[in-house]
Formats: sequence, C-alpha cells, structure tokens
Amino acid sequence: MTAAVTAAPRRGFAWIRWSAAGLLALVILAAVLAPLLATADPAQQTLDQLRPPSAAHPLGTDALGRDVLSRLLFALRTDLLLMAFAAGLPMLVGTVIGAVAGYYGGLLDVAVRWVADIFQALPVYVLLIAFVFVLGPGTPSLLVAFGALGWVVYARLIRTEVRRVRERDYISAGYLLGLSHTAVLVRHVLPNALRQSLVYLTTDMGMALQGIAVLSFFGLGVEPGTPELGAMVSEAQVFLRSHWWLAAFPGLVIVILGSSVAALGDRWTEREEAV
Amino acid sequence: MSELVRAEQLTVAYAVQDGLFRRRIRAVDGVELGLARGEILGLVGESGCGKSTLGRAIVGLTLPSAGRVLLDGVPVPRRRPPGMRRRVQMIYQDPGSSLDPLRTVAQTLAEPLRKHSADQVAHRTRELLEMVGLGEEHLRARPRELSGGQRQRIAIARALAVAPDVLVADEAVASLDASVAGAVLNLLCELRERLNLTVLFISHDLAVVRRLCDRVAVMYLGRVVEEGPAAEVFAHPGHPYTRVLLDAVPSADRRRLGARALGEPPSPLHLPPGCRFHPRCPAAATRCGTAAPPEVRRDGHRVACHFAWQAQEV
Amino acid sequence: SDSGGPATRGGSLTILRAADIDGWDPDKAIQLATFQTLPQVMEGLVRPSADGNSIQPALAEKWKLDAKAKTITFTLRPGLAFSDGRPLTSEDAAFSVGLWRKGLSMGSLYAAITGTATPDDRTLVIKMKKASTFTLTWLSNGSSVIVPKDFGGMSRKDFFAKPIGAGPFVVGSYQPGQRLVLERNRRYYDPARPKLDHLTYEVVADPNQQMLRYQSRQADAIEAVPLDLAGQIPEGERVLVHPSATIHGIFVNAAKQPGNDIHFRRAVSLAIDRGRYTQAVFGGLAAPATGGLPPGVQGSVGCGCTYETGVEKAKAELAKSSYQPGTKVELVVDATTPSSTRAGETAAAQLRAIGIDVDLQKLEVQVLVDRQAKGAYDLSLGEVGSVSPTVGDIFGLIVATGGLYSGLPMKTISDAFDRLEVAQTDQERAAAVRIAETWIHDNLPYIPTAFPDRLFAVSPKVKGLHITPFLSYPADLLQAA
Amino acid sequence: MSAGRLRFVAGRLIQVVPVLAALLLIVVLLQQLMPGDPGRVIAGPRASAEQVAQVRRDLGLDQPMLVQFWTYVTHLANGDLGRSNRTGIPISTIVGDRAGATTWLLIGGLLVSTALAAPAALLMALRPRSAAARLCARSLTILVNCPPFWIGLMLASLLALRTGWLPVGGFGESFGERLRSMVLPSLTIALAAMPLLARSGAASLRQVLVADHVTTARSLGLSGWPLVRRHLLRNALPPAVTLLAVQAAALLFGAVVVEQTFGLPGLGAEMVNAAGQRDFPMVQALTLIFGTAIIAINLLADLMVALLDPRTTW
Amino acid sequence: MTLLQVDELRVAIHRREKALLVLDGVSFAVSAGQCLGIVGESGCGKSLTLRATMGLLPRGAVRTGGEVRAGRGLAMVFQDSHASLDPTMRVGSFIADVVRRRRGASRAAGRRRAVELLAAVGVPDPDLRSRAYPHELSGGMRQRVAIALALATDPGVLLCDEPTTALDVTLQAEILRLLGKARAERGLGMVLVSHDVAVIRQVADVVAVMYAGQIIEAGPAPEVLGRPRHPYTRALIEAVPTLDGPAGRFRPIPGAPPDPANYTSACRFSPRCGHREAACQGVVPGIPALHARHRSSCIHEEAI
Ligand SMILES: Nc1ncnc2c1ncn2[C@@H]1O[C@H](COP(=O)(O)OP(=O)(O)OP(=O)(O)O)[C@@H](O)[C@H]1O
Ligand SMILES: Nc1ncnc2c1ncn2[C@@H]1O[C@H](COP(=O)(O)OP(=O)(O)OP(=O)(O)O)[C@@H](O)[C@H]1O
Ligand SMILES: [Mg+2]
Ligand SMILES: [Mg+2]
Repeated sequence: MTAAVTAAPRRGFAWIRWSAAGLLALVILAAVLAPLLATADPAQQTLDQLRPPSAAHPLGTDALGRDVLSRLLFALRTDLLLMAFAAGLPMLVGTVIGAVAGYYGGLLDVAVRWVADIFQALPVYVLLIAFVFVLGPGTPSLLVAFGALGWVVYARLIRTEVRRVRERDYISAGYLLGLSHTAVLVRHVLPNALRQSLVYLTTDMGMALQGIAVLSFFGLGVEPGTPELGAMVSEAQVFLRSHWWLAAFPGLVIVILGSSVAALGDRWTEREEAV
Repeated sequence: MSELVRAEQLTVAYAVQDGLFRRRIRAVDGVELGLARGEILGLVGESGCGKSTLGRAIVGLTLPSAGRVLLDGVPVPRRRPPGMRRRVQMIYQDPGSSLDPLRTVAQTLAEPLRKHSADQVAHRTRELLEMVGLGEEHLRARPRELSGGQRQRIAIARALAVAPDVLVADEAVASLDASVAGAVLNLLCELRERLNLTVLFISHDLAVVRRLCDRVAVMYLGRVVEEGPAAEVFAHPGHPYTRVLLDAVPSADRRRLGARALGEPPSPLHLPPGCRFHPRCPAAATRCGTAAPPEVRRDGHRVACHFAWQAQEV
Repeated sequence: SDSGGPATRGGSLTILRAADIDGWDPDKAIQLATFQTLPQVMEGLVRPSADGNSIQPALAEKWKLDAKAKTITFTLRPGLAFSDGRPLTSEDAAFSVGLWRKGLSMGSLYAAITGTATPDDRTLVIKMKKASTFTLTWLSNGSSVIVPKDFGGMSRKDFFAKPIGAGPFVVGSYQPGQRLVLERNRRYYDPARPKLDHLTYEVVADPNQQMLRYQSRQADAIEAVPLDLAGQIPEGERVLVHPSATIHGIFVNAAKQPGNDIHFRRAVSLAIDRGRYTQAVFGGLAAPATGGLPPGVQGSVGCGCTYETGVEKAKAELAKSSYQPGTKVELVVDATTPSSTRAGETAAAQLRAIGIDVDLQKLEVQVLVDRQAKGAYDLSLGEVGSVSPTVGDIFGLIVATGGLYSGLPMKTISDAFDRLEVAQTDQERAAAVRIAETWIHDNLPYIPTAFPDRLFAVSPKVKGLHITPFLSYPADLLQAA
Repeated sequence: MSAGRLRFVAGRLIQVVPVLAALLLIVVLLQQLMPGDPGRVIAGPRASAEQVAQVRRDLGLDQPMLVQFWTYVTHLANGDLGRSNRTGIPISTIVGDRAGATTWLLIGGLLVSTALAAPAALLMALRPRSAAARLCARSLTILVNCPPFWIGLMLASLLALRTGWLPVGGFGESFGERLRSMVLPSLTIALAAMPLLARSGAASLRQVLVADHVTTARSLGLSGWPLVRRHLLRNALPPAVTLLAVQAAALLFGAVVVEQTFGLPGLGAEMVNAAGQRDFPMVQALTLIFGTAIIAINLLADLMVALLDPRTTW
Repeated sequence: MTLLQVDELRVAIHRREKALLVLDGVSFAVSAGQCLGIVGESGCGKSLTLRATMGLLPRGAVRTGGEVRAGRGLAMVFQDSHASLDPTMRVGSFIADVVRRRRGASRAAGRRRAVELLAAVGVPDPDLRSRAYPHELSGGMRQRVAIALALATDPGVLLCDEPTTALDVTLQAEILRLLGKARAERGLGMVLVSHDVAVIRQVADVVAVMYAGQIIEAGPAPEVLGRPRHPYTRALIEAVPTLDGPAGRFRPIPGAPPDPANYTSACRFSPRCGHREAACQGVVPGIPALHARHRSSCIHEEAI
C-alpha cells in the first residue's frame, strides 16, 4: 500500500465538510440580509393562497397567501436565534455551575453531582413536553424548558473536564504565580475545559432545532404568525400531498442548518481523534 | 548557616478508601527538613513514599494536617497570600501538562508580569527566554510545537519570572531523554549559581542526584530516614534502605545486579510497627519490629536507624 | 351519499374521528362525537329527523304537548327492552329525566322541567313551569339518553363504564381514546335496523394520519375533516354540510378594558372583512356571518341587519373608544390545530390594520375555556355549534355562558329565550329570535365572523349517511355497499 | 464482588430513592403549575363558578400542596393512579390498555435501530478511512437532523400509501397485523434514533480495538471468536449497555411523536392527548410512568455495567 | 541457534498524506539464551522495530519491506503494563486463556499453569493473586504478570519494550533479574529495548544502537559500550550519568534528533556530530546487528 492509496478517501470527502461550512455561512448571511433579500413582507396576507412556485413567488405562497421565500428568510433569523438561545442558555448555566463545582469541589460539588444525577435520571424529553404544556406555548416557555432541562449535560461535561484540567500542572503553576483561584479558573481552567461542551453544543443546537420543530408539531411552538421553520413545516403538513413544496423547503432548511452546524462539530471531534 | 526554608514536623494526610470505609493515611509523617540558601537538596525514595506530597506541601499546594513550613524562619500561614506564594515555585514532572496548551510562550511568560508595563514585559520576557537558553523565535510557539526539553525550559522561565527564592523540582527531568535531561540539569546548575537559587530536587534517579545535589534526603513511607551531604551519603550510606537503593542502580562496573529481592513496599494503610523498613530490611533485628528508631547524627549527616552505619553489607 | 340502491343488510364500516367521546355519562358531553354516539347505544325518547329540521319518534312512539297544562306526554313503544333483556318502562324514563336535570354541566338546559309522572308503564308525563317547545326539541339531543332506573342497581360510575341502553347498537368493545366498536342490538325495537352488523369508530387525532388511513382504505369515512384538507379528498367523496349549525367568531371580554367599550367592539366588528376572512381561513368553504346565530339550525331567521366592514369606519369607532393605541390586546386561539392558528393570524392581521395592537397567543382548548370562564382574556377566537335541531340550543349556551364569555348582562336574550321556549307558532319563534339577533348586533357580546361549512370524507362504500347541520347522523341507517 | 463494586451497587440503589422522590415532587408540582382548572374540566363549560368550586373541593384541590402530595403518594402506594378526569376510567386500566402499543414500538425500535446501527458502527470502527465509512458518517449527520415526524410522514405517504404493502397506521388486532403495523413506526423511530447509537457505538468499539490489552492479547496468539468474546466484547459491552439505556430513553421520547404520526394507541399519544385536554391525573400518571421507566432502565444498565466492569466503584 | 532473524525491516508511517520511512533497513538476529539490547534516544524507532517484528504495527504504520524469520514463537512485554492487561479479566484467566490456546489444555490445567507461571515470576500468593483484576495490583506486580503472560505462550524470543522505565530502581532491578533468570532457565532469546544505557549494559550480550530509524552501531556489549566506534554512541554514553562516573556538569548531546520527515540518505547524525566533514554527506546505510562482530556505520569508525 502506498501513501496515495490510503490518503485518497480523506481528500475525497473534504468537500462535504467545506460545503457544510459554506452552507452554514450562506444561511447566516441570508438571515442577516433577510430584509434586503425578501421580496415581500413575510406577514402580508393575500388571497393568492397556496400558489405553486412562480416568478413572483419563487417558493410559492402559503395557506394565507404569504410569500414562502420571504417567510423562509425571516424564519432563518428566528431559528438561528432560537437555536443559539435554546442551546446557549443551558450551556451558560451549565458551564458556570459545572465549573464552580468542579474547581472548588467540596459540598457544592457533592450537591451539584446529586442534582445532576437526579436530573440525568429523569425523563428529560418527557419533562420537556410536560414543561411546555405547563408553561404554555411560546418562545419564553421554550427557552425556559430547554434551559431548565439542558444545563445538566453541560454541567456534567464541564465538571468532568474541569476536574481533569484542574489536575494539570499549569493550573497549580498559575496559582503559585499569585493568581487568585477565580483568576485561575477563568484564565486557565475554563478555556481548556470548554472544548467538549463546544462540540456538544454543535449537536445540541441541531437537537434544539428538532425539539422546537417537534413542539411546533404538537402546536406548542413559537407565537403564531412568527416565521419559524418548525412551525412552517407543521402548518404545511396538511398540504403535503397537494403542495409538497410547502413542507419540503423549510424541512430541508432545518436539515441543512442542523447538519452543517453538526458537521463543524464532527470536524472538531475528528481533529481530536487524529491527534 | 541560616535556613531559607524549613519543614517542621510536617505531616500531610489523605483520605483514602479502604474497602467499604474511608481512612486517613499519612503520606508525609512528621518530616523535619531544612534547605539553606543557595543549596540543592536531593530528595530520593521509592515511588509512593511521599516525595511529591512533601514538595507540594512546601510550596503550599497541599495543606499540612500538622506541623508547619517556615520561610526565613517565619512560619507561613496556611493560606499563603500571593506574595508569599511567589517566593516558592515548582517545576513539574510532566512537560506535557506543565504549560497551558492554549497559550503561546509569550503569553505564558507575560502572565506573572501582568503588573508591569508592556515595554517592561517584553523586555523581561526576552530576558527570561535567554536565561533558559531559548531564542525569541519561540515566543509565538504554543506548547505542542515545542519539544519536551523546550517545554521544561519554558516552565523554568515561568517560575523564574517572579524571582523566587526557592524552586521545588518534582521529577523535573524524569520524562526526558537522558541527553535532553542533562541539558536541563545543566541549566538548573547555572541558574543556581547566577541567581543563588535554592532547589529541592525530587528524583528517583540516584545517579543524577549524586551529580547535581549538595545534600541528599532519603524518604521511606512518609519519613526521612537519612539526610546528609551528597558525597557522604553515597559513599557511606548510614541506613540499610539507602544501601539497598544504591545497590539497585545498574552500574557500569558490576554485571551483577543488586543484592536481593526487596519485594513490594507495605501499603501505607497497614504500616508496620517499629521501624517502618524492618519487614524488608536485610539487617533487621527484633528491636526494629518494636521500637521506633532513634535519629543518629554525625556531622551534618543524620540517620533514623537502630543500627546506623553498623549494619554491614549483607 | 344517497339512500337509494338495494337495501343491504350486514357488513361493517370504520369511521375516523379526531376526538373520542367524553365517556358515556351524558352530563360530560362536550365533543360532538359524544352527542352523536351516545344515543346509538342509549336511545332517547325522540330523535332529530335526518335533515335536522324536526323531531321524530324514537323510544316514544308519540307525544303530546299540552301548552295549557304545561306538560308533554310521551307514549313509549310497546315491548321495549334494554339490550340486556330487561324491559324498559316509563319508570326508567322518569329516572333518566331526573338524571338530566341534576347534571352539573347540562342541568340548566332542562331547567324548565319541574317533575315527571308515570301513570302507566308506557306513559311518561313531563311537567314544566312553562309550555316549553324548546324542551321538547332538546329532548332529541344526544345527551337526553334513557338509562335503566337506578342504573340497574349499579353506581353511576360503574354503569357508565359499561353502559346499557335501548339503542340500535350495543358496545362491542371500547378502548378509550382508541377505538369504539358498536354491534347490532338484537333486541332493538325495529328489526329492520340497524343495517350494519358492526360500526367501528377509530380515534385518530392527527389529520394527516386520518387522510392516510382514509386514502389507503383502512377507513371508510372521516367525521368533520378540517377544512384545510378539502383539497386532499377526491371530489366525489366530499360531503359538505352547508349551512352548518356552527358559528365562528371573536369572543370579547366585555367585563374589562378595552372590550367593555361598545365602540371598541364595533371597531373590531368593522375591522373584520368577512368576505376576505372566510376566503383566507376557510378557502371559501364558509359563509360570511350575517347574524349572531348560525343559519343551519331550525328556527334561525337571520338578523335582518348587516355586519358592516370598513377600515375607515373601524378606525373612527376605535378613535371614539377608550382604547389607548399601543395597548396590547391579547387574542387567544386554540393551539392544537393549524387552522385555528391560521384564523388567528388572519384576524390579528385585520385588527392590526385598524390600529389595535394584537398579541396573538396559542392555548390548549381546555385552558382557553378555563380562561374564558374566569374572564381572564381580552379577545378569543372560537366556534360554537348547536347539537340539536333548535335555535334555542345556542340561545341556551349563550345565556349560560354570559354571551359566550362576554360578561354582559343577558337579560334581553334570556327574555327572548323564555319567549322562544313557549312560542307555539313560527311567527312567535321568529319574533323571539329576531329580538336576540338585534340585541347581539347592537351590543356585540361577541363578533360573529363566519358560518363555516362542515366536511365529511365518505367513501363510495358508505350508503345511507344523512348528516344534520349539527353533524349528527342516524348510524342505524348506515349501510356498507 | 469487590468492596468497590459493592459500594457502587449500594450507592446506586440508594440513589434511586431521592430520584424517585424528585420525580414525584415534580409530578405533583406539575399540576400546581399547570394553567387551566381541573375543576372546570370536570364540570364542563356550562357549569357555574360554584359548581366548579364544589368539584375542586370534591377532588381535594383546595387542600395545601403538601396534603395533596401526601394523598397522591399514599394512593400511589396502594397502586392507585387515580381516574381520568375526562372519562372517569381508572388510569391503571387505560395504561394497561395502551402499554402494549408502546412496548411493541420500543422493542421494535430497539431491534431495528440496533440492526441498522450495528453494521454502520462496525463499518465506521473497522474501516474509518474508507469511502463507505465516511459517506456513512455524513449521512448519519444529516439523518440525525431530520425531524422524526417528517420521516414518518414520508415513509407513510411514499412507502405505505403508494405500495399498499403495509398499513399506514393503526394498531392491528391479530398478532400478524400488529407485526405489520409496527414495521413503519419502528423504522421511523429507529431511523431517528440510530445515528447516535451508530456513532457512539463506533467510537467505543474503536477505543476497544486500539486498546493496548487487545494488542497484547493478539500478540499472545489469541484470535478469532475467543479474542472477540473474551476481550473485545467484554470491554465493549459496558459502554454498549450504557448506550442502549440512553437509546431506550430517547426512543421513549420518539414514541410520543411516532405514536402521534402513526395513530398508534400508545402511552405517548395518550400523554399528548391528555395534556391537550388537561386531563391532569393522566398527565401526572404518565409522566410518573415514563420517568420510572427511564430511571429503572438506567439503574439496570448501571448495575449491569458494574457486573461487567470490575473497576466500577462509587 | 538463531531463534529470530530480521532482515532489512522497513516501516513507513503516514503523516499528512505523506509516507515517511521511519525504519530504514533494520536487521538483527537473536540466538538462544542471548540478549540483544537496543538503545537510542526517544523517537528513533525502537518500539516500532519490536512491533514490526511482532507484526503489531499501530494504525497508520505499514511495513513496506523486509523479512522476519522466527524459529519458535515470539512474545512481547510492553512498557505500560496497566494498559496491556485486560481490565475486565482476572489476570489468572487471561494467562489460562493463553495457555489453553497454545496447548489445547483443559480449563483446570490452564488455571494450574497460570498459578505456576505467576509463582515463577515471583508473585507472592500466586493462587490468590491469580484471581485479582489488574487494577487491584501494584505496578511491579502487574509487570510481573505481563511477563508471566508472555511466558505462557512458551516463546523462543521475548521482546521487551522498556519493561522497567515506569518502575522504581529497586523494582527495575528485580524485573531485570527476573528476565535474566527466565533467559537462563528456558534458553530464551531476548530483545530488550531501553533508552537507558546503564540498563542495557547490565543485561545485554549484544548491543544495537539506533539513531533516526537505523542501527548505526552494533556488536558485543562490552565492546560497543566500552569502546564505541560511533560518535553518537559515545555521546549517548557520556550523556547518561552513572553512580560511579565523574561528578560535575552533565554532557548532553547538542541539538535534537531529526524528525522522520527530514531523514536523508546521508549520515543522519552528522548535523550534531563533532567529527562532521564533507564525506559524511555521502550515502551512509544502517548496519545490521547480525554478528558478534563490532561494526559501526560511521565513516570515521576506525579513527574514533
Ligand atoms: N490526592 C491523593 N489522595 C489520596 N492519596 C494520595 C494522594 N496523592 C498521593 N497519595 C498517596 O500518598 C502517598 C505518597 O504519594 P506521593 O505522590 O507523594 O509519592 P511520591 O514519592 O511522589 O511517588 P512517585 O515517585 O510515584 O511520584 C502514596 O501512597 C499515594 O498513594
Ligand atoms: N502510530 C504512529 N503514528 C505516527 N507516527 C508514529 C507512530 N508511532 C510511532 N511514530 C513515529 O515513529 C518514530 C519512531 O517511534 P518509536 O515509538 O519507535 O520510537 P521509540 O524509539 O520507541 O521512542 P521512545 O523511546 O520515546 O519510546 C517516531 O518519530 C514517532 O513519531
Ligand atoms: Mg511523585
Ligand atoms: Mg518506545
């Protein structure tokens, strides 16, 4: 076997990764430029309902006669933000809790470990549904539910990593050089402990998107009227057989968005494994 | 001679799991050890005898459960203020973990100098690099781009950045190639001369200790069993344990391997009564199993053995 | 479909419905399915005619309304028996009337009844405080079911867990929330009915799943398909109920700001472009509302007035009202169906166009009902439908709910209701209804927007289906081709 | 069994208690937090405020929370889950009725997802650099981001409806029919859940494959089935068991969605229905049942791992 | 009797889509009862040599040439005994498995043999310890088990990759003594890899010095280590302090060994060599450690 033979597949699929990164960039750009790119007001209802794609409406119109392309563009904004918050909020909470517990240890750590164990053992997904039912539909309850249930994974990941990093010699070196514990935690421990949870974040964002889509499917998603991908799919479900494009495009965007974020995470993991 | 650092009846205990129960073991047990300014003291002993624990207690990373550490004859508080922490620095065994992997050399070295102006920092950083024999080209490198020896030099430079009085080097060259280790050790000697550093050099490599150190302390199961001038200890070891250690070192002359099988050291959970070494001691007598050995001193050389210097080669 | 063709006997049909019955206790009835299904097993004294315009004999073969004596005298069919073989007498009927009257939820609808008498086994006399024609019609409703006296010795809970009646079917098997299999009652008084041996109701909540099962012929019909799905059903298999007995409108909380201001309510009414609204929300399968009561119920005569639309007028009304521009007005809709969400969006868009700052919120039905009942809402979008062939049914609901949760005093309507109840001629009835319609138009306790059609998907296999405007159908006439 | 493992088993068993307590508390709290009035649900929309209040009193909803909690717990201890608000039918009856479909779905899902994931995991672990493995990995990334209800919809309308081979939904009466009606739901739930299984499976398998002790075993002449059974499987099993437990939990969530899309009369669909209808006792009971199931699965998995891995300790 | 003969071993590793030849024509032979010591700085290819000989190359490394002829079986002892024992298996069962595989012995016989082997490598209470899991044993004990495991296959040649580097001096002495005993009693051939010249000096009969993927000097131990003929060997010996050597400064070899990416066909040590001259740029192949003859690849061989 020669080098070329074993190396070939590696190069062969690099394009997938690049296209993932490219797609993600494109999606973000489209979201940022939505007001410029949209050809119509995404909320403007007309009696031109359920039209197939045409020059005036490149992706057709929905059941209320709104331009699907424009809604899609604005939905990207909603979903990127939702994704970021639904995954970012738990990460923030989990990171702070996990870091403090992992670094300082002691009773706090024991408490956090118990709580995390309990949370871990609870049926998170079922509770997610129950929570949103309790809090009622809408963005705030979505975020609260994701935050309340999602922090545990991050707290665990971070705690484990912090405990691993804490044993590293440069941590005690930093302390000996006169840094306070907080400074050591923030300057040395956290940056080195974040990697795993960042990788997880990329998966989590896709999962958050799915979660939102599923909750929309049950009619528990964002406020009605807000352009949002999951809601668009679930609204279009009933027209699937006659107007397939209505569900197809937002669905496709969900898949693209989730996969390209996840592909970035894969890249990190692979790089880790390659070392 | 006034002592710069002194461990006084220093004891460090850890909680460990023994079957279904938790128990405390004393990893360091009433150690008495002093370092004079400008000297290198070698600390040797088998794995698990408490060398690292003692070192970490002296720099203040591990809190003693009894006894205290004195700096310039003044006891240090249990929680040392930053200024006092800076006076005693540590060099670690694993060069892979002693540097923050995310920071460049320049950032690592600048960290302890944060109070200074940018100009001063740049100047001082270059000075430090030069001191450990590295060039400016390494300033932008991250740890993974450096070799083990280079990393260890950076770690030394970082410790020197705060102008410490004492360095504790815990197996600082154990994971380096002999050749690279030699270079780092040469650097240590040089720095000691230049900066009048005091060094506690923890190692299990007796050959290195003999070459590098002014004095040697031998630890066994949490206790210092022998301490004295290096030349003295190597030439006339007073404790049977020291002799066993020396015998085990492969040497150029002898194709014969050290005398006898020593067996495993006892678990610190089940310490033997009397002299802790007696179950493995080639020269043990009944007394050794019942009474703790006295400390015998002979001009700057002390040995904790009932038969110090008496037990002949077995 | 048509009732013609060769009369077939036997066979079975499977019908899909979105929601299960609310159980067999008639007082719990809320879902249409309950009103439709309960009398199939526990038949009442009378039943609505197939077109929903009059009442027909059921267990009672005839009846007499004595306006003066304020009584209705029912004569039961001879030889009636419950499906377990026990004979059915007027005692059982009298017990059942007592049961209805005591109902927590439905009791008010039987308020006119003061007592019963059973001169003989086949005669039941219902005494009333007034000569209520409404009461007679209401007795054809699906919750007026006849059960054995004292539940045949069982507790109420146990009895309704395994009900016994004298209807055309008996419960073959029932898995709540899943499937109800009705089987022919071999002791039914009319040996020619039911035509089917088995009638299976499957509960499938997801409209897509409903369509898939229907298209794959795993089911023969779907009850009350969401109107969105009209396009998915082959032309010849759509059965439209038009006009229906349903009214779709915006409920207003008139007990608090800003709904307590008639100018605000008028502004809301003027803001809704009903033509556009029906087009947008129902795809044309609805009529713009022309009155406060649905046209598909017997006795509904329309308003005779118009519900105007006009953005400028609406804005002018809004300006006259105490509404402060910029104040959030909450509009709540049912969360679980896409079409109600869509209706909410359309209504919200039209209200926003005149300057009402609408905050659209989704809530599950039960929460919505709870909030409405407690007056904790501003505006809410909803539908109410009649369940029996009388306009008085909706009247009753409007009175009982304070004008569909508006909180306005219901004196006028209540009086009109009383007049309606005792009216003996069509003119008298029409006059009573018109009073109510006019009051609703002038005071807008709620804002009627549309009279939506109802849609069934019915495969060619199904014969003999006659759907009333209030969506019940005599299942004993169904045939499987 | 070693002390460490005993401690683990004991600790793990003890831990279940607070977890169950927490679940119970959440379940009861859930009702307190839920908007919508159970009294109103029972009394119906036409009932007056006094009638609603009466119902609340009858249900004990006017009692302080702790009392309600206690009542609930004592009833539960007697195996009484309460009655459905809407139909008045004992919840245990309904649960018994509907557990069947969910069990079928879970077993089917677990089987199908394992069947799908195992070859993918093997491919990615054994030939990680091959084109097929890379393609597989990318496809999994895409698959994991497909909404499950969407997959179900596609399968039902494209596969079942077009071909008529399989029922598009429902839960047949006979065994054969049931088997047929389970194919698509199992496939859907498996497709949604298998990417994770395949990926983590591949990762843990890869870890075992390159583990030094496997190399050692191979160097000692062990190969074939004995190597796989004694060394590969034994070490790959603990992570696999943990993984399957996680998978089962994920499937339970998937069940809620898939039952809804395929009109399966299972517990998940009932949960959504009940929640939509504010059937509080039902939602409570189902949350409790799902929760207990997951807790039990995790407990079993952990105990099994403890059995398989001698290093387990608390 | 030659038990193991390795000829012209070549191993390439793949790094960033390039194949680097990290072992370049390594040849050696081991006969019964003989110990070949391989010394060299870290990264010079010592471990790869042993692994390639065993046929256990790590992922990413490929044997591209050469031949390995082994008379009787080969067995290997790894540096990290913790990782090389199956954590889920009692050590006795592991040994018994190997025994049964080798000899087709019964389960009970396998067990008995395992206990015997443990006793032979100096494990106290062999009966009890055979039922322990690896994590329940100390480092020295585990290394003994690893040796027992290797002996269970009844090999002709034992390949030991730094078997004592992770151990204390006292334990190191015992393990070395144990290996010597096994060699003497069983007529084992042995290849011992270490970067510690002192260890090699102590146990090896024949020494091969490796540098940058090649053997650059080989011969009888006393000769190679006593009168080295390659500047690298000399520097290596001087760099390692000994107990009885002169005191004073350490003498490290200046510079660092080249990265495999920079291997040339010229003398690879020349950039660090004090005797460097133009002729060193010519092709200098590695030499085989085949005979008892002392050979060096340095062109100044005789002069040094
Ligand atoms: N964090 C800890 N918790 C519990 N026990 C510990 C801890 N650190 C060390 N020990 C125990 O304390 C004893 C001394 O350990 P220490 O690391 O100081 O030994 P050492 O002489 O440095 O050994 P080595 O040469 O292996 O580095 C050992 O028995 C060890 O198991
Ligand atoms: N799995 C691998 N992948 C890539 N490169 C490798 C791998 N294993 C070894 N190498 C490279 O091959 C060369 C020789 O490695 P080897 O492990 O044989 O050295 P060694 O002499 O045993 O060193 P040490 O004394 O540090 O164990 C080194 O340059 C190393 O970087
Ligand atoms: Mg140590
Ligand atoms: Mg090596």
